[in-house]
This record gives sequence, structure tokens and C-alpha cells, in this order.
Amino acid sequence: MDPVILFFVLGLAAGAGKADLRLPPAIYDFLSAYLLLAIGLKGGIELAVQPVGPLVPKVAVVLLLASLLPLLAYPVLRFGGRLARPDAASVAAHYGSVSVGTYAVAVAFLAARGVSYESYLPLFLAIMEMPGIVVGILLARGLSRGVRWGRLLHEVFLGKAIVLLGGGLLIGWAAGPEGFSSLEAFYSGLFRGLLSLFLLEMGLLCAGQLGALRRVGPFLVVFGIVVPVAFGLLGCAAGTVMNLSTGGAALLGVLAASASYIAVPAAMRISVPEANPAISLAAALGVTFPFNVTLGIPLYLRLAQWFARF
Amino acid sequence: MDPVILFFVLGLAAGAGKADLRLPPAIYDFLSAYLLLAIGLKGGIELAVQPVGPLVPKVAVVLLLASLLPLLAYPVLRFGGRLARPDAASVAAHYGSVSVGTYAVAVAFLAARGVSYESYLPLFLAIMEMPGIVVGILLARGLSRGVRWGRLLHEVFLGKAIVLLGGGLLIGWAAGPEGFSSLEAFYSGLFRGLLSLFLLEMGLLCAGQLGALRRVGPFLVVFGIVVPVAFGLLGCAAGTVMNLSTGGAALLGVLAASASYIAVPAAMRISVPEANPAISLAAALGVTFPFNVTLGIPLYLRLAQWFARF
Amino acid sequence: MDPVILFFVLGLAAGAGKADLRLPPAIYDFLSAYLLLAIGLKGGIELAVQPVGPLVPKVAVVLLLASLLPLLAYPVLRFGGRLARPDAASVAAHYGSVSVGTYAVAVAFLAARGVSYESYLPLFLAIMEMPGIVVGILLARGLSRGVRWGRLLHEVFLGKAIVLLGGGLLIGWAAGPEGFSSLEAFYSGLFRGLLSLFLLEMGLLCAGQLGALRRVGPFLVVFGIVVPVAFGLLGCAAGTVMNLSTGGAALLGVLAASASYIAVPAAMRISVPEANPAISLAAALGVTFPFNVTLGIPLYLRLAQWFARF
Amino acid sequence: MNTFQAKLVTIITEALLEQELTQRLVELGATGYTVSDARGKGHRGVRDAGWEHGANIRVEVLCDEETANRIAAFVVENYYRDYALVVFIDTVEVLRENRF
Amino acid sequence: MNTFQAKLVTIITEALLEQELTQRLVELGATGYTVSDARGKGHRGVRDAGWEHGANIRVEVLCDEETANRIAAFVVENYYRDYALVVFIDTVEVLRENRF
Amino acid sequence: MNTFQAKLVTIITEALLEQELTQRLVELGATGYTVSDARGKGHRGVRDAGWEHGANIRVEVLCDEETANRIAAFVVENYYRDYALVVFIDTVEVLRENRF
Ligand SMILES: Nc1ncnc2c1ncn2[C@@H]1O[C@H](COP(=O)(O)O)[C@@H](O)[C@H]1O
Ligand SMILES: Nc1ncnc2c1ncn2[C@@H]1O[C@H](COP(=O)(O)O)[C@@H](O)[C@H]1O
Ligand SMILES: Nc1ncnc2c1ncn2[C@@H]1O[C@H](COP(=O)(O)O)[C@@H](O)[C@H]1O
Ligand code: NA
Ligand code: NA
Ligand code: NA
Repeated sequence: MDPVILFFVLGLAAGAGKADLRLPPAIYDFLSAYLLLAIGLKGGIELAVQPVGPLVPKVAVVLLLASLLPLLAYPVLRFGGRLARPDAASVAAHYGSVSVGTYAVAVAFLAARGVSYESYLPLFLAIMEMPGIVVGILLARGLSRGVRWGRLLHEVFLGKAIVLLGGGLLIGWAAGPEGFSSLEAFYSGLFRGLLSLFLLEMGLLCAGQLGALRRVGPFLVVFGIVVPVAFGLLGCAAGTVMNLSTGGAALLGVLAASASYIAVPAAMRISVPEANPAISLAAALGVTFPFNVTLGIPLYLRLAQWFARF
Repeated sequence: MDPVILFFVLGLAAGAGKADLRLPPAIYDFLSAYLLLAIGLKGGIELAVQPVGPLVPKVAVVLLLASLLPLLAYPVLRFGGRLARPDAASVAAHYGSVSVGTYAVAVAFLAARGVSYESYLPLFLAIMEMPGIVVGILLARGLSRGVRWGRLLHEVFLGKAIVLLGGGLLIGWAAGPEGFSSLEAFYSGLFRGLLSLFLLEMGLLCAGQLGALRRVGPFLVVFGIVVPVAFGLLGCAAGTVMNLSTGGAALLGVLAASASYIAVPAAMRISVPEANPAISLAAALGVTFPFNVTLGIPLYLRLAQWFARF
Repeated sequence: MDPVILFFVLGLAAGAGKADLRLPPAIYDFLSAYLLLAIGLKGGIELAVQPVGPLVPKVAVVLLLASLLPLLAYPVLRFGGRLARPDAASVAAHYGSVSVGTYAVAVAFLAARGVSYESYLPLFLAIMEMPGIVVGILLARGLSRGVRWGRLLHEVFLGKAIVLLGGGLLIGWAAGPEGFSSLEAFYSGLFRGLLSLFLLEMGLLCAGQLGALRRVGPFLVVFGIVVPVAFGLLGCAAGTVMNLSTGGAALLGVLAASASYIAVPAAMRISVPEANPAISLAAALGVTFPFNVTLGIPLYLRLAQWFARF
Repeated sequence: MNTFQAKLVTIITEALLEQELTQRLVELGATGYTVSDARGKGHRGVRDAGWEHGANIRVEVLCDEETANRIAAFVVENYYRDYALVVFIDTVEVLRENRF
Repeated sequence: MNTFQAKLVTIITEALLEQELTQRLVELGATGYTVSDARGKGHRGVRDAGWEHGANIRVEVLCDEETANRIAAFVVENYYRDYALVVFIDTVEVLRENRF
Repeated sequence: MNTFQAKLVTIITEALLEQELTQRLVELGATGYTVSDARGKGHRGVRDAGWEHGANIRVEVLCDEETANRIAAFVVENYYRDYALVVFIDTVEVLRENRF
């Protein structure tokens, strides 16, 4: 197992055992900002050395995929899980969107195996963050009722994740490989080290959701594993159809399979406040994140390798 | 443009667009402490391998320069800008003193261009921090009225900036190049990476001053650009007269041109509390810092190169 | 003198001079978590490549040593220093346990001198943290009175220090040298740099205890130097008897000589609340830590070298 | 001391609402407000700072009785159903020099 | 405004006690509590956040008079002798919608 | 509960003043004080922790009425003109065991 995952396991164990361990929130904020910037920069630098034109249709496919996912999740939640409408919509939004932490682990996983992938995957990460939120709100409210779209668009496009990831992409793109070389020691050299600390903290956070999980019941546990696998399959398939490399298709699978736990909770709390935030977080953090970083990511790579054979 | 500056631009844009982005204050404190220590250490190490005697007259010139600058700025503010006496004195103190962030960007700028400079410039940075404060208070109070000099001297000599910069100089000087080698990965290797995060935060802070800028009016906007250019010219000229290298003269220009936004605001708030702190900060952060890190620094290098021809 | 120690001296001087310098608590927490993880990882990686069996008797000796130390300290404090029973027990617990900061400085000191030591010393660090606490509580309460052992064991085995150190050991052991290579830039490359910041903060903390020291009187100053030297001698001797290398024996001496200032204060505050926490902290931070990192560590290495001759 | 009576409205709610709530307080007639970070437990369970947006804020507003009532009515109507929220009002003596 | 009277018990004590104290408050009948970080000075000297576990917390509990007395009695009996501790009780108006 | 009445003086002002102000409070007869970090808005605009020295502090002092008046008079005279400042005084019940 990748050692960075062991840090996650340590955090999980420490949290479950109620150990007196807690990283300061300021450090967590710093680590997640660092990961977003580092991923964005890396993508931007590589985008700088290739034409942007051929990307446009791919971006369209990815947007479509990201809008489809919550629509698929919603009926399962509403009718399979008998969740109230706002709750079903909110959980669907979380699973339609993506998780930067999961993506970072997948990147480390592929790097350790020497599997390469397209440089524009971070762009997909940024793009896939948003549609889930918008679709989720439409599911909760319909088109008629008073959604404060101004506030919402601000939340979606000017949230921390998009600004840092998008900003990193732009800076990397403007600076190019030579410009970046002086920043490499920090943004590449320390990537796995800081990721390991981030995962330690994620373990503690996930452990904090285990109690809530018991309250929200078995349906969400099953949902939190089955739906990511299904979405991962879909993502890998879409990647293969789009002619991505095996690594690229696997990463698209990871993105589809991952569930947001930062951007979407905040957006839902504001736009669909009647949804119970504990339900989504328990599933995304208590089940799906641990599943993805341990079993899911290797599985999605397998799926992508299998699809590549056709 | 140097990529670290792009981080500043990102912060500025995010702040101006009211994006939900904010680095924790603890991280900002950490980054500014790091920059001060790293700059001090670098200077100290190089001081360790050269005689200190010839520095004395240069230090005297620099002290003189730093005491002159606020005296030049004051009448412009008081009579040109019609600021109240305490406000004029306070702004003069800010522009008489120096900005570590600006200096760090200039160092990165020179390094990227392979321009070398004297190892004792960080010493000048430390020295130039102080006279502005003292002169500013004298301008506000005159010699007669009850200034609490004890408190003030404590504030000036035992402020965070002086302690970390001076401490770094001393440690670097005592440790010398070999002693430092084991610390190099942290204090040199990460310099630009951590500077980039610092500048992201500075961009957010500067953006926060743009609103205040509108209130304080157009005079300060003009002041915040014209005076740094004039002071930069003076600094470059002084550096050339002192026989500094081109890089050294440019850095002295940068120091003269830069305006303090950490040490001086705190000192003025305590010693000249009737001055409105918003005025100085709006000018120093809202105009001068952005101007210096983007257009100013290259300009001061040009000036120094031009002077060097005589 | 090792330059990292100069950072400690800088912090001490800044604190004693009441300089306006203070690292945010979040940064201190981050630095101490980092040191614990880095030390644990390093030990675990090296443990991975050697048999565990021969360690068992050594662990037993170390446990015995760590249980003995507070028993030796207690009568000195109770009858020599005339401390009240809970205070004597609490101070004894602090000196029976160990200090991670001191250990980290010693590791840096040995590395700079090219002195090698056994890979399992971090294991001893983890082990020696605990017995002092348990013995200290028994000394305060006896076996009869109501000690909340459940709460206490939780505190002892699930405290931050043990979890991070033990977790690091396990992760390093599971990952082995190759698994760790990608984390090396962070956990080894930055070790001394981050240690230097930690020591700056420690200097500030120690300076904060100097005032308390005056109140608790001269006995504790003498105690805080003499007892560490005696314990260091004992530790070096035990290490030599256990057939450790010179570096290993010196480190065991350092562990024996060091006094806890994180885990034990918290445990004592909960289990022996009637003990005055200011007394222990003044001695451990105000006297012993400064003594150990400057004079103690070189002395213990000498002692170990001297013992090695027999 | 030269003082006058004022109401001190204390609102404990989700940190996420800070920007919106403080803007509304000003619109409702508050001349100022004070915010500090908090954590806690109530009907909606434990809320803590470990998690982004998971923490509480504690907002205080000094104002006259009328404004206090307006604020209380507003927060109850707008936030009570969906957000963690506690509101209480106290009467305090404010120094004459402060005006609200 | 439709309000009712309640007691607001404020406890300032050592940060180390947070977990234990809040658990006890609930056992003593509090329906909730609010905690914020603090520092200060009292009979036991200066307490500040610079030092792990060296800081204070400020705990507030809204409850009825009986529970307030129970809580006050409990903390005084259990913590007063050995820990930094200040306790005071105020009477406030709580919005009807909040129940304790 | 065995309690006695005391005044609770709350001062909200600039963080920069913490060291000086708390020292003065003790000189003015306070037996202790409690400080927590805050941010806010008032006549002098928004004050927030994003900026070093830009934040507020919230200082509480439990004391008798006389000391409360002395403190209030002192802060108004010394800080009101030049600093962001709000002061208010409440009457609370303090547990007998605490002495001021
Ligand atoms: N009885 C109480 N006393 C003090 N604070 C409370 C009480 N109940 C709730 N709170 C605070 O108000 C927040 C929201 O309460 P609730 O909406 O009941 O979850 C909680 O997280 C606590 O910080
Ligand atoms: N007179 C006071 N006014 C306000 N807060 C106080 C007062 N006395 C003590 N405190 C707070 O209560 C804590 C514990 O007080 P003590 O047990 O007296 O040391 C102190 O650290 C302060 O935060
Ligand atoms: N009406 C108010 N209610 C609550 N807090 C206030 C109020 N007015 C001012 N404050 C606080 O007191 C600080 C200083 O106020 P001022 O001097 O009016 O700027 C502000 O930054 C707020 O934190
Ligand atoms: Na997804
Ligand atoms: Na200047
Ligand atoms: Na020891």
C-alpha cells in the first residue's frame, strides 16, 4: 500500500480510538490550499506546451458527464433510500462533484506506478466541481422557486477550490516549465510529504463521521460504496471513449467516483439549507473517501486498463 | 513576468472579486517570519566571510538616507495633500521605512536575472526599518511633547521584524557557510515557494485596501506612485555614490522606494494614535506595494544600471 | 555550536527581552507533530530491515530504567526540596519521562558529528514517555486512593506524542526504505530547518518560565541541572551495559536526562490536579531544556564515549 | 459613570452565515457588531472548528430595544428552521460616549 | 418579541478541562453549551494560548435556574480547589423558539 | 447557590492595546481579566483578524462597582478619542468562592 495511505489509516485509527490528536484548522487550510495550487500549477505548466483547441470537445464531454452524475444518483437516494427531497438532492450534488483529496491520492498512486496521464486532467478536476452543485439545487428547488442564483454563481465560481485550482492552472500556463523551475522544490518536491499530513487530518475527519454514520443507517453505507464504483466505471468508460490514455481514463474514473466534502457542503448549506448536512458528510467522508483512497483508486485503474483493451 | 508575481496578481484578483479565499492568519505570520529569517540568514552567512570595518561608513550613509526620506515626504503630504499633521507624519513614517515583502520580491527578481549584489544588503534592510518611525513621531509631536520614548524604543528595536532579521543575520554570521549547509534545503530551497504563498496573501490584503483607497482620494494614489519612484531614484543614486554594485544600488533603491506595512503601522498606532491608520495602509498596501512589485522593481534596476554608467 | 541551537538562543533572548515575537500556536503544533512523525518514520524504516526479536530484552531494560528514574527523583524533591507530596510526585514524573525536542536536537547533534546510533532509539523514546506518568501518579496517590486508571491509560497511550511517534514507527516499518523515498524530501530534507523554527519557539517558551523560576526558588534550579546529569550518566551506563553503540548510549543518556514538557504536564493536570503545574514547568523548561540542548548533550556524548572504553 | 441602558443581542449560529448575517444586521439598523469564534452543542449536535464551516460564531450587537426586537425577529424567521441558532437578549449599561 | 427568562452560566477555566466539563454539563441537564477560547489572569496567574493546554476556555450554558445552580455547585465542588476557575450567572431573555 | 453581585465590564477594542490595557486594568484594581479574540464593525469601520494588529479583543473584568467605574472612566479618557472602543457594564451573580 502506498505509504501516504498509511497516514490516512493512522488518522482514522487515532480518531476512532479518540486519541488526543488534532491538527490545527489553520494547518488543514494551508494543506488544502497547497494541494489545490500544486495540482493546478502542474496542469498549467503542461498545458503551456500544447495546443488548447483539441481540448474543447473533451471539456464538453466532461461537463456533460458531471451534470449527468447527480441526475443518476438522485432517484436512487429519493426512491431507493427514501430520503426527503432536499436531502436526496444534496447528497446527489456531493456525489456529482469531486474531491481534491481523492484526486491527489490518485495522482500519487499513478506516479508511484509510473502510469502517465494527460496534462489537462487538473482542468477536468476544476470543471467537474461545479455542475453537481447547480444540478443539485435544481433537483431540490425545481426551476420555478426562488433560487438566489447570483449568490450561488458567486459561491460556485469564486469558491476557494476553483480560485486556487484555476489560478494555479493560469499561473502554470503563463509561467511555463522554465518559469516554474524555481518553484519546483516547493510545489513538486514537497507534494507527497504535505499530502501525507493532509491525509492524516482527513483520517481524523473521516473518523469523526463514523458516529454519524450509525445514525444515518445502512442504506448510505451501501450507497457510498456502490455508487462510486458505478460512477468510476462510467468515468473510465467516458475517458476511454474520449481517447484518453489509460492513466487519464483512470483519473476521470476517480473524479467521477469521488464525492465533494468542501465546496459542495458549503454551497448546499447556503442554497438548500433545509437539507441535513450530516447525511451528506457522513456518506462522503465516512464511507466514500476511505473506500476510494484504499480500494477504489486501484480498482479504477484496473477498469481503465481493461477498457483500454477494446 | 516572474511567476511569484503572478501569485500576487491571483490574490489581488481573488480579493477584488470577493472570492471566498483567505489564508489563516497563522500561516501569514509563519510566512513573514520565515522570509525575515531566511533573508537575515543569507546576509549573515555572507557577512561571515568578509571584514566588517569597511561597512561602518556605509551604514552611516544608509541611516542618513532613511532619516531623510520621511522629512522629504512630510511637506508633500502636509501641504500638497493637506493632511492633518499626525496623518502626514504617519504616512511619512511609513514611506521612510521599508517593506520586507518588496525586498524579498526584488531579491527573487535579481536572482532570476543573475544580477549579484553585496551580501550586507539585508543589514541595510534592518537598519532602514527604524529611522522612519522615530522621525515620524518627531514630526507628529515635536521634541517638546511627551513621547513615551522607552515604550517606543522597545517597539522599534524589539519588534518582530528587527528581531528575526537581526537574529537571522547574527545566526548566519556565527554559523558561516558550512554551519548553514544543513539548513539550506529549508531556508534557501523553499524561499521562492513560500514567497509565492506570501504574495498570494499580500494580494488578498492589498485588494482589501482598494475600497479604502476610494475614500482617501486621488492624492494618495498619485503620492503612492510618484514618491516611491523619486525615493527609488534617490536610493539608486545613493547606492551608486557609495560604490555599491549595480544590484546593490538597485536594492537600495527598492528599500528607499518601499513603504512599511507591518512595523510602522503598529508603532504609529501606539505613539501617534490620533493618526488615522487607514490612510497609511491604503497608500502603502493599496498603491505602493502593487506598484513596486510589478513595475517599480524593474524600473529601479534600470535606474541603477543607468547610474552605473557614470 | 550547532546553528539550530542558535535559534533556541535567539528565542530565549527575544523572550527575555520581551520582544514582540510570538509564533502562532498552530505553527508550534504543526512543528511538534512534524518532529514526532519524522523521528518515528526514520526509526520505523530502519527497523524494517532488521529482526525484531533481539529487541525484546532491550525494551525491558529501558522500561525498567524509565520506571526507576522518577523513584530516584521523588525523595530528592520531597525531602531535599521539601516539596508537598503531589508537587514532588509531579516533578518526578516530568523528569522520569522524556522530551522530544531534546531528543531531536541530540539527533541533529550526532548527525553533524557523523556519530551513528541504533535505528530503534525512537522506539525507546516512545517507550520512555509512559512509565514516568504512571509512577508519578502512584507516588502522589499510592495504590489505594481512587485513581481513574481508565482515563489515565487513555491519556498515556493515546496522547498526541505516542500516537504520532508510534504511528510514524509503524508507517516507516510498513513502508520500508523504498516506500519512504518519495517522502524523504519532506521528512528528512526539512528536518533541521523545521527543527530550527521549533527551537526558536522553544526559546520563547523557556524564557516565559524564567520569571516563574525566580518564584520557585534556587532548589529547583540546582535540581534541574544536577538530576539530568545524574540521569544522563545512568542512561549512558545502561546503554553501554545493553551493548548499544556509543551514539546509542549517548541518546539513551539524553532520554534519561530530558524532562517532559508536553505529555506529562497534561497527564498530571488531570490525574494529580492538586500539584502546582508551574513548578514542574519552570524546572523542565526554565532550567533543564536549556541546559540539555546547550551543555548536556555534548556531555552525555562524552560520557558514552568514556563508558565505551571499558 | 455616565451611562445609558441598551440591549445586547447575542446570536450563536453557524460560521457559514457570518458574511450574510452581519450584512443584514447593519441593514436592520445595528451601528456595529462583534463576532468571535465558538464551538458548541445544541439540538443540532456538536459543532466544532475542526471542520471547515463546521464551527459556530458568536455575534453580539449593542442596540436599542426596537432594533433588538427587529434583529431577533429577523434571525428567527430566516435562520431558525434550517440552521443551528440560539438567540438571547440582555440589558446592559453602555458608556455615554458610545452611541448606537 | 416573544421571549422567556433563562439563566446564562459562564464558566472560565482551563482549556484542558473542555472535554470532561462539557460532558458533565450535559449530564447535569444542560441542553447545550457554547465554548470559545480565551486567555486571562486571575489568582493562579497569567494563562495564555502560547502554551499547549496553558490557555483558558469560556463556556456558556443557557438553562433554567435549577440547572444553573446544579452546574455552579458541581464546578465549584469539583474544580475550584485545583483549577483556575471563575463562574458567574446572569439572567437573560431567550427567544421563545429556543427551548432548554 | 451562595452568590454575590458583581459588575462585569466588557471592553471591545483594538488587539494592539492588549498588553497595555491589561496591565492598566490590574493597576486600576482588577483582580483578573479574561481576553478573547474578536472582529467586528463600528464607527471606525470593519476590523478583522486577516490583518496583523487589525483585529479586536474582547476583554472582560469582574469587579465591584467602584472598580468598574474607575476602569470605565480610564478607558474612555485614554482610548476613546483615538481607538476603536466599546464599553458596557452588566450586573452578574458570582459564586461566593470567587473573590474580587
Ligand atoms: N443551552 C445552551 N447553552 C449555551 N449554548 C447553546 C445551548 N444550546 C445551543 N447552544 C449553542 O447554539 C448552537 C446552536 O444550537 P442548536 O441550534 O440547538 O444546535 C450550539 O452549537 C451551541 O453553540
Ligand atoms: N476578576 C476577573 N475578571 C475577569 N476574569 C477573571 C477574573 N479573575 C479571573 N478571571 C479569569 O478566570 C481565570 C481563572 O481565574 P483564577 O482561578 O482566579 O486564576 C483567569 O485566567 C481569567 O481568565
Ligand atoms: N453596536 C455594536 N454592537 C456590538 N459591537 C460593536 C458595536 N459597535 C461597535 N462594536 C464593536 O466595537 C469595535 C469598535 O467600535 P468603534 O469604535 O465604533 O469602531 C467594533 O470593531 C466592534 O467590534
Ligand atoms: Na463524483
Ligand atoms: Na522607504
Ligand atoms: Na527523563
